[in-house]
Amino acid sequence: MAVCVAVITKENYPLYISNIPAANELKFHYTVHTSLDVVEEKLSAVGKTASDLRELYLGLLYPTEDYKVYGYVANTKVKFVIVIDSSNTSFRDNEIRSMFRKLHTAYTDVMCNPFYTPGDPIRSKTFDNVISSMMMQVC
Amino acid sequence: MLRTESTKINLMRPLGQPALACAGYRWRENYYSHQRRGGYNIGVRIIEDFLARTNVGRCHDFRETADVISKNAFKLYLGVTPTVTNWSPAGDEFSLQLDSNPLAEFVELPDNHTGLSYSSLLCGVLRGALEMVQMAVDVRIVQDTLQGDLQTELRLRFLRRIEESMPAGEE
Amino acid sequence: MTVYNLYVFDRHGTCLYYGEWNRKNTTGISLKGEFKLMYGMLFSLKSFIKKLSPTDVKEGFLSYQTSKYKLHYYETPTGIKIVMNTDIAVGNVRDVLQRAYSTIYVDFVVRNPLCSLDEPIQSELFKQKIDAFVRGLPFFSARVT
Amino acid sequence: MEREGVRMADEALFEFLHMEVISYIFKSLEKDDSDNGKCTAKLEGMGFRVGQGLVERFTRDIPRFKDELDIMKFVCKDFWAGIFKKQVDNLRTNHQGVYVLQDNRFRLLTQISAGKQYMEHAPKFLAFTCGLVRGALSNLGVNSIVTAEVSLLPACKFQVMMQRA
Amino acid sequence: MVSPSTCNEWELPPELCCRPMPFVALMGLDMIYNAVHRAIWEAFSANRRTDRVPQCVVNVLPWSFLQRTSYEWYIPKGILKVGWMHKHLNVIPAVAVVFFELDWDEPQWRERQSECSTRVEIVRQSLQGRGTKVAVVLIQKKAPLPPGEDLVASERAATLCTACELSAKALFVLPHTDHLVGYIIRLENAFYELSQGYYHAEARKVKSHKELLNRTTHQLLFVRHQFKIGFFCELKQDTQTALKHYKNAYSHVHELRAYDTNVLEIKTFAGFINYKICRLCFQHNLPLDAISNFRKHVDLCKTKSGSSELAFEHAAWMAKQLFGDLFDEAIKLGLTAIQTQHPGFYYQQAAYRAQDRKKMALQLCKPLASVAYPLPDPLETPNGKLDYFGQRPWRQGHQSIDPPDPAREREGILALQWHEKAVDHSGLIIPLLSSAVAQFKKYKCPRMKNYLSKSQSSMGNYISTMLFNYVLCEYRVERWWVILTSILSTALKCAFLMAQVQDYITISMELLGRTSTLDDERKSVIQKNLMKVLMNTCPDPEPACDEAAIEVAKNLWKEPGSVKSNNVITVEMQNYVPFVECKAAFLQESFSVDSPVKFQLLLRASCPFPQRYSHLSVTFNNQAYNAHCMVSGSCDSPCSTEPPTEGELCLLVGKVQRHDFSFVAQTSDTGKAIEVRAGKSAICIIKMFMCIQQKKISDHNNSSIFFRNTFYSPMPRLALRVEHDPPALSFELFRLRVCTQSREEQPVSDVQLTISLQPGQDANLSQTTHVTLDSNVQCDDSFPSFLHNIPLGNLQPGDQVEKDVFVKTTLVGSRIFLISVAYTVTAMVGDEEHHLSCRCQQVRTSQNGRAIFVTQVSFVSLSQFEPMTRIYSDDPFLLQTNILSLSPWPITIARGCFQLQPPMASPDGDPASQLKQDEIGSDCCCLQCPPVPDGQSGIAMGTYTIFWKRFFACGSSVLFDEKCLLCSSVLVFTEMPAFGRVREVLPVRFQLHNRTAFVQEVEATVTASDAFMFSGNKLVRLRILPGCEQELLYNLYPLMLGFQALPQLLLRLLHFPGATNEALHRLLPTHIFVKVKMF
Repeated sequence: MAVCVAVITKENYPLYISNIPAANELKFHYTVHTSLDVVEEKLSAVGKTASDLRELYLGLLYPTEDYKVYGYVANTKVKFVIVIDSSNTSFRDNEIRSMFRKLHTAYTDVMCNPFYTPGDPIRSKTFDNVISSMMMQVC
Repeated sequence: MLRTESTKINLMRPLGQPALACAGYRWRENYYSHQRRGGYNIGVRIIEDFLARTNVGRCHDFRETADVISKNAFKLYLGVTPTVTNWSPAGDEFSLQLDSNPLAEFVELPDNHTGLSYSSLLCGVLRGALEMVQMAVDVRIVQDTLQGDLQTELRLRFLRRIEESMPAGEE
Repeated sequence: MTVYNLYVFDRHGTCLYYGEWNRKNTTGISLKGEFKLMYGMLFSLKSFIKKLSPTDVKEGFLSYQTSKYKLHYYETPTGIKIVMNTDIAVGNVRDVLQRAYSTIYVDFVVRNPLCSLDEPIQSELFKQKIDAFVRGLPFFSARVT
Repeated sequence: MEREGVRMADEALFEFLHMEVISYIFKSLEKDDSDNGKCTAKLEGMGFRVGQGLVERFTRDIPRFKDELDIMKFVCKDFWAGIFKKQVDNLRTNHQGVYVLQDNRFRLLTQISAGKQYMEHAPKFLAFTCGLVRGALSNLGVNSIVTAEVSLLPACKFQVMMQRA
Repeated sequence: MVSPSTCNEWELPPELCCRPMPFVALMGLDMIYNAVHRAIWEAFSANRRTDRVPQCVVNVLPWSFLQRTSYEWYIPKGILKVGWMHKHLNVIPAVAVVFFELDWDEPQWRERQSECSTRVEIVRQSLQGRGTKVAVVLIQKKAPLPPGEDLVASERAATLCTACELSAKALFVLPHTDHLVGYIIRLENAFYELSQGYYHAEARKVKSHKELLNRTTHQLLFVRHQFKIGFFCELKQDTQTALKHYKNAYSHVHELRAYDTNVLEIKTFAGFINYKICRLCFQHNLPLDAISNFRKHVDLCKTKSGSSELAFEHAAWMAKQLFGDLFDEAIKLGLTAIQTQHPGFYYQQAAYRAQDRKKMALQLCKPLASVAYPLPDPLETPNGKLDYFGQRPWRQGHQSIDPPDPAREREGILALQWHEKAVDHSGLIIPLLSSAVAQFKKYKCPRMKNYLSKSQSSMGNYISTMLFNYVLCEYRVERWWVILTSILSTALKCAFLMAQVQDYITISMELLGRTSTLDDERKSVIQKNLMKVLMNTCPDPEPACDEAAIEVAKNLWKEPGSVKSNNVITVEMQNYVPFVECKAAFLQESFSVDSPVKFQLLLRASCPFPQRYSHLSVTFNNQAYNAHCMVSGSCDSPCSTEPPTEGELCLLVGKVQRHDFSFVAQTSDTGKAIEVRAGKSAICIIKMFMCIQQKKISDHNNSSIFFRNTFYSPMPRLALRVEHDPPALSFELFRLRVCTQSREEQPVSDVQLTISLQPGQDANLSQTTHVTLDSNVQCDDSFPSFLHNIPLGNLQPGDQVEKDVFVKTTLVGSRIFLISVAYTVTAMVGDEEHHLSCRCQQVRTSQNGRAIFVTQVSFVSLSQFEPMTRIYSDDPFLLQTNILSLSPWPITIARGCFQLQPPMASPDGDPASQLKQDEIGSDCCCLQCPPVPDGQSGIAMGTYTIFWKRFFACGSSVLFDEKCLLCSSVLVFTEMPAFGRVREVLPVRFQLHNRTAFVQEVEATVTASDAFMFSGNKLVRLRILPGCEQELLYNLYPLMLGFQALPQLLLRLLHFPGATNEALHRLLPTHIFVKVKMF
């Protein structure tokens, strides 16, 4: 299950970061923030190379000794990052994919909330629920 | 791909409006009344559109109207079929219950707008539309998912029939 | 067979549109007066029929016919009334009028934000459409026999 | 026939809503000052917000864009079709960041007139859409200025000027 | 007491890390006396390039050869002897080569031959039956004949071989002819062959033991043997097989049962083997294998942490796996790494481990304070070093589950902890981090780099916040507040520990701001502390500092230098969100001169307690207005946190405080934009620079002229009309044409015109208004402000008379004139004739004189073109007069001239130009003021006169205000380009002039700036002779874009300690605009 889920704007500031345990919030912030390096690198490849990834899902960004960091960038350059405890190896790639899909959909709905101003930190119960379901979800 | 979205899209449409409502209308009441007025204007026109699409004739009684509203109108425009319930014994009042309110599908009221009755647009529409078919009704929201209720419930009360009158200056 | 003219009245009796095709002689009175009379006639006719009818009428009346012309009448639940005068050879044109309403009135008046619903129609587009529509009718013929 | 009906229906809902919003804005602003500039600006703003939301949804299942042109194509095809049920008829560009989207039968104008009548009213029915496009593009990371021009209803041209940072 | 074995127990031994090469020993070469031998030796040893076979040749004298090491067979006491690798690398040769001078046609062959054989014998002796190959090289003077021809040779060779018990293969001939190297290389290859043979044999010797081993007792030996075989293979340059065996060895290591007593040994050795494996993998260009292997290794060993008292050992060991280095080395040899897989990660990992180690060490070694270092030192070993790798000095070779002597064990651990305590961990961590940083930078990971350099800079007790800054702004820009806050907190801690007031305040202010994610409780602590600092007292210590440090800090804070000395601290706030936010706005886009300018200031505090402040001032680009926008309150106890009392300036939490100012703009600012920099100063310590607003003062809208006719009865019938085209300009002769037309039926006689100012207007108008009939008359004060009874003669019915009256106003302002005409008319009343006189047509005409010019004089420094409040003797400056024409009609400027008071030098050049409305002409001259006797502070500058014309020549003049004149001892002139470009050198030259009569000693320092690197001395002292000048040259190298603060040149005049920098720095540019680099 995911230990940290983050939504980051195209300007690279966080809209939403949730992590368990809440204690090492800072650590996760760093993990996510640094992962942006890889994301940007991968993105910059798009269009340049013939074999660029047109898929929104970027796959494994980089593994630290205790985490696996996965990335997904929507067409609107909104970045989603999911951190997974490397201890549970049971994760299939497509499971991660589906998680991202879920995340993206949830985000889209937030965007469609007329009372949400794009660019503001996300404060939405529905969204929270989706996230927590992803963090709880047993694999 | 977009086909699948198409239902969603029409729901995106109202998106701009509350935004505007919030901008222009600080006070809940005003928002409310505005939405109703706006709704009314829409209703006045949409009824014609409705009749043109489904040439349902004039209804015999209020029950039939209720039926048409839920089975045809809501289905046609919002893709949902609310259940008609809670008839008053006199048969002049009933409720439309929507398990999911398409207008408010993505809406979450911010803290400073709790209690804003977002969907009052619908009331206006219904009032306007029915008035065009000679039915003066009063519509109000009694339950609203946005307010934390399990479902959205519109209450319609039949006031009177508007009789067609001979234009003035006729002998 | 031919079409003489066509009226569109709103629920308050204002004549939203009047179109005239192979109408030969005109009444002495002004169009305005004519509209008033026409509406008054329809109105009273309607209520009269309602009173006479053995059962509750849904559509009001469809048409009446004199030796010279035939008046076709179509009313929507919202009280939009479309009246078309043709020669007597023309049969039941209810569906035609209904089409006029649903495909032309609704599309080019109701859905045109710039047309208010209770004033005579200004929209050129509407006028073109309705004219084309009438001229396109099978029983319309400019030939005056 | 039925689903056709449905498709048309949400169409209508949009139209009515759109027209109501416009009339509201113009009414509400008449009091203080009736300069259309403010009104159109407001409409444009609303369109912008809606565009942002819509594009988020529309682009959810399509592969990443290669470049600007790719984006514009998307706007002309999927985006347009998603909202107006038809594609833009013609897209032209000078390859210096100016694109012209031409719609010969622009949905929001078809009902109004075919010709010069009501020409003076055209702008307010385009403002929202300008906003839509600008919003969509900005959310796709392209800042632009979108203007519309009408020479003969219901045809109209939207000009998109990219704002290079 | 740190014994060699322990001090670097975690370093891998060099003999492990080096690349093993066959070891060949050369003997019998006399380097000192024999040139030939030396030549040969050099040929062997010198320039061993890769094209030659890998070989390590050593020259040894046979009779001092290796001492025998016992090699008997025993129950294993450990995995590998410490000396083993060394022995085989540098002690036991694979080939021992005996050099001997002997020609085939040697006269006394026999003797020499036996001599040779004895030499060989000795060598054999010293080798003691080792498999070392022995070879003989005959150094010969003559070039050999082609083989087979020289029968003598072949025959003697044979005998020699038998004598020395050599195989013919092992006998070589080295004729030292011209192409020596060629021969040498051939020899080398031969030796190489031999060495291969040797190591091969060794390897299989070890293998052969295998049968004798049994799993129970000899587990260690499995590892050892595999390792040895591997090592021999490596020596044999057969890396493939070597790798194979190492891998076996590795798997064996992990088969060993690990328990506290031997886990260290196992780990150590596992580390060794792993190192070898990874190294070889890279060598074979199998980086992925290497990586996976390393991963496996780490995973396997993670768990083997050993005894808890020595947890830090484990961490240390983990940190010392050197994979990063290996990886990096491989890359240097042409391997390509990628962003997600490069040495950086491994350095980082290592660094983390090292940090863990530090942590554990800290907590494990705490209690030591009480305990003494155990004696005898358990870490001492008889021979000063271990016999086996990774064993405990106090129980070497001991291979059982529990320690033989628990007490000793405890002591040993204690000792180790002692040593650990002595280790400088930061010293270990920082290099790792920095190499990680380097790597991440290389592989395009700015953020990762940032992150690491941050953790790097937070290493150690205190790093100047300067170091943080560039990291900080990264996070600011990307708006990662949580991270930012955490860093700031660290920074604050540092600032506290070092009593850096400036930093402390700055940081606190940001931490109190909206963007910081601290909770209120923490914030309130910070605010309290901030207050304390502002009240010159030591703030409470930051959480989680150790006692000792706090004590030190406290003293630092007490030092006078810390707070009191600098009672004004300026804090630059542009680049972050401080805890007091400020917004300034003019209420209108533009104001007209006659209406007051309304200006609003909004303040909001985001700190937990109400924040007092002593006064509030707004700085406009025109100082004149500053005075209008000031608030100051009775601020007795600025730093208390109680809610405010009356009359105090205090920002309540979360409340927006509004200050409204309004003032009347100066006419001279007409059409100008007023800029404002709103600044809040808290307890006159902190300045904040805030947003800048623009506003225009609109031109005074010109006055309208209006008539009012009042009729009398009997109604006089005389039409009176006044023609003029307003507005009138001050100083000009403004023409009023008065037309009088008779409407009487009768002729009228002695018509008289009277014109005067309407009474009840400003008194001095009469002084400043002149009315005349003659345009040529130069107005002077003798002229009255009114004329009366100007005869207009008689008028026949219907005819009209015109009269021109000229008005000159010297003062701006509107005037109302009364124009009246009196006449007499004869009228018939009844039948007798009356002469009735009418005074009629009072015409009030308002009419205003109005300024034509706004002439504004400004003094501008030559260096920065900034307005100066004061001028300095001998310091040339510009006198600039801006003439703005307000007249709706073109005004022709005849000339303008300065009339300067001495000692001002008179300028040359007059403007002759025409100005349309709102055009600005400016006249400018360069002035210089010679030094004046002291005591005279102010000096009058003179006047500036403009001669202009519309209809009639007029003149107006402006008086410059006095300037106070200062004497400056040293002047600085700066030469630098108008702007810089990023990463392009930007030369700056400072010229220091000594204006005084005596030698000046100047100490020039240049402060660092984030935005620039610069070359040039940071601190210089130079003496400047009277009237002479000195140059300072700097090459700046801009790093950032935009309007950047330049490195500041600070000058201290050693003779004038008091001399403020202000006097000098007015001459120095402070900022420069840096543009993008050109491509």
